[in-house]
Amino acid sequence: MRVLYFAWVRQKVGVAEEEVAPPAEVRDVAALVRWLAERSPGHAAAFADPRQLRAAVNQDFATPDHPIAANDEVAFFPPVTGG
Amino acid sequence: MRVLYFAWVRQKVGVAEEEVAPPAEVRDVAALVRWLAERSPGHAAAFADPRQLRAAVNQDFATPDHPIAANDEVAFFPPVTGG
Amino acid sequence: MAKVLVQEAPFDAGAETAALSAGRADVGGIASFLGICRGDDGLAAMVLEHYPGMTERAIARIAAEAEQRWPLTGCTVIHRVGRILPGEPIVLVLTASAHRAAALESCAFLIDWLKTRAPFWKREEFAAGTHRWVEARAEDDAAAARWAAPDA
Amino acid sequence: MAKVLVQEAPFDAGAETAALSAGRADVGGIASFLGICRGDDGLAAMVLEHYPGMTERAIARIAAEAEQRWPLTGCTVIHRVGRILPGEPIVLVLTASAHRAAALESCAFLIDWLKTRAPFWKREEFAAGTHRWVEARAEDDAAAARWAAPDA
Repeated sequence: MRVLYFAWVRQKVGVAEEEVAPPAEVRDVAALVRWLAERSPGHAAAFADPRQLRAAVNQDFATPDHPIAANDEVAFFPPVTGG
Repeated sequence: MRVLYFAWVRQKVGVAEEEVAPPAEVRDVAALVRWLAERSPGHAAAFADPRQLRAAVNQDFATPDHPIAANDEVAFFPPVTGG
Repeated sequence: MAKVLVQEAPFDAGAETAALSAGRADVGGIASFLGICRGDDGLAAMVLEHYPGMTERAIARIAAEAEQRWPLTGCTVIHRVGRILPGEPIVLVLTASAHRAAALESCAFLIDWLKTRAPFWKREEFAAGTHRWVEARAEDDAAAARWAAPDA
Repeated sequence: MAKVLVQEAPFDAGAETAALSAGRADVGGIASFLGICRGDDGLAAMVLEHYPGMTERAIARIAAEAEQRWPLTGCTVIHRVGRILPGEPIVLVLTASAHRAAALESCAFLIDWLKTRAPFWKREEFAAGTHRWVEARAEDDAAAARWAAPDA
């Protein structure tokens, strides 16, 4: 599973993307957030308040209950501020 | 008093502008319309249906009861269609 | 204070847009509407007549109303007159503001009011040699009425 | 089918506008919104980050929604990324239609949805050397919600 980080999420995690292999019981976005938060102090800081995060699965916005699978591209970022 | 005509009002009257000297009892736009309509068959055709006309006095839109005076510039035209 | 031009000549929409933000850093958005002559029903040309003097006065008043209602950093209205061919621009309305809502709303307001309050008249000339005066449309009155003010 | 570009390079708003009516006579109006980088509070530069791939996909989806809601003859969205200085354009939205209401409304819709549904993030850099990520604004959510759809 490819995980991407943008904006201050990327800065806190310390990398723009990484390949991860969460265990089978990590089945949705919310579970992935909890699992990723354990990986490093940077991850813990980035995922400290999930309400401030938004996610995309395979380049579509996704809610916390969105299912995830091994070959998915999952991204985490703050609310968007373009335009 | 200077009277201007635009669009099909001008075409029906046959001139773009004229100097007129209506009698003292012609005190407002509505009275001027009735008085001008007597001047020629072209005027009569142009002013046949006052509801299709709009007026301006001294370059501001004016209602039929708007007063007029000897030195005014009065214009008659169809509803506007710019933009 | 808006820039208002009534002219036969074409205008350069890009240059007019750039002029509203040149040399300043307080403009966050520029909204624009460019009205173009359509070639419906075999239209050969549109001939725009206006009331010189009153036209500029009426547009300046409409622009002043926009500047009173929204916090604009700039406003430009250019309206062509004379003979205009299908595909050619007729009117340009530009509004600049720190924030997009003010620019977008005032631009829509300006074109709606221009349609109903500025003394222009359009005559359509057709390929067959016929012509007709364009009639005012009830939709334009309705659009302008959305922005109703005490003086409307 | 909208033209969607995400690029570092500046764009030519005048040329993009002209392209929407070139060689055709069915376009009655082109509405546009040009978003510009303001220089508030000593801002030295804005750095725009995005999610390559998803960005283009998200904008194309927003543009397709506009084309479904309004009868557009053309639609162009160009959004810059990278480092942008105060006074420089950030985003251009253009909508063309036979009638002005469709062009004006769809242009406002597009910029409102772009602000809340396209994956861009702005970082402000200040003259003092500090920087901060721009936070999403409740007004932008409210503006986008005006256009609420079943999928909103």
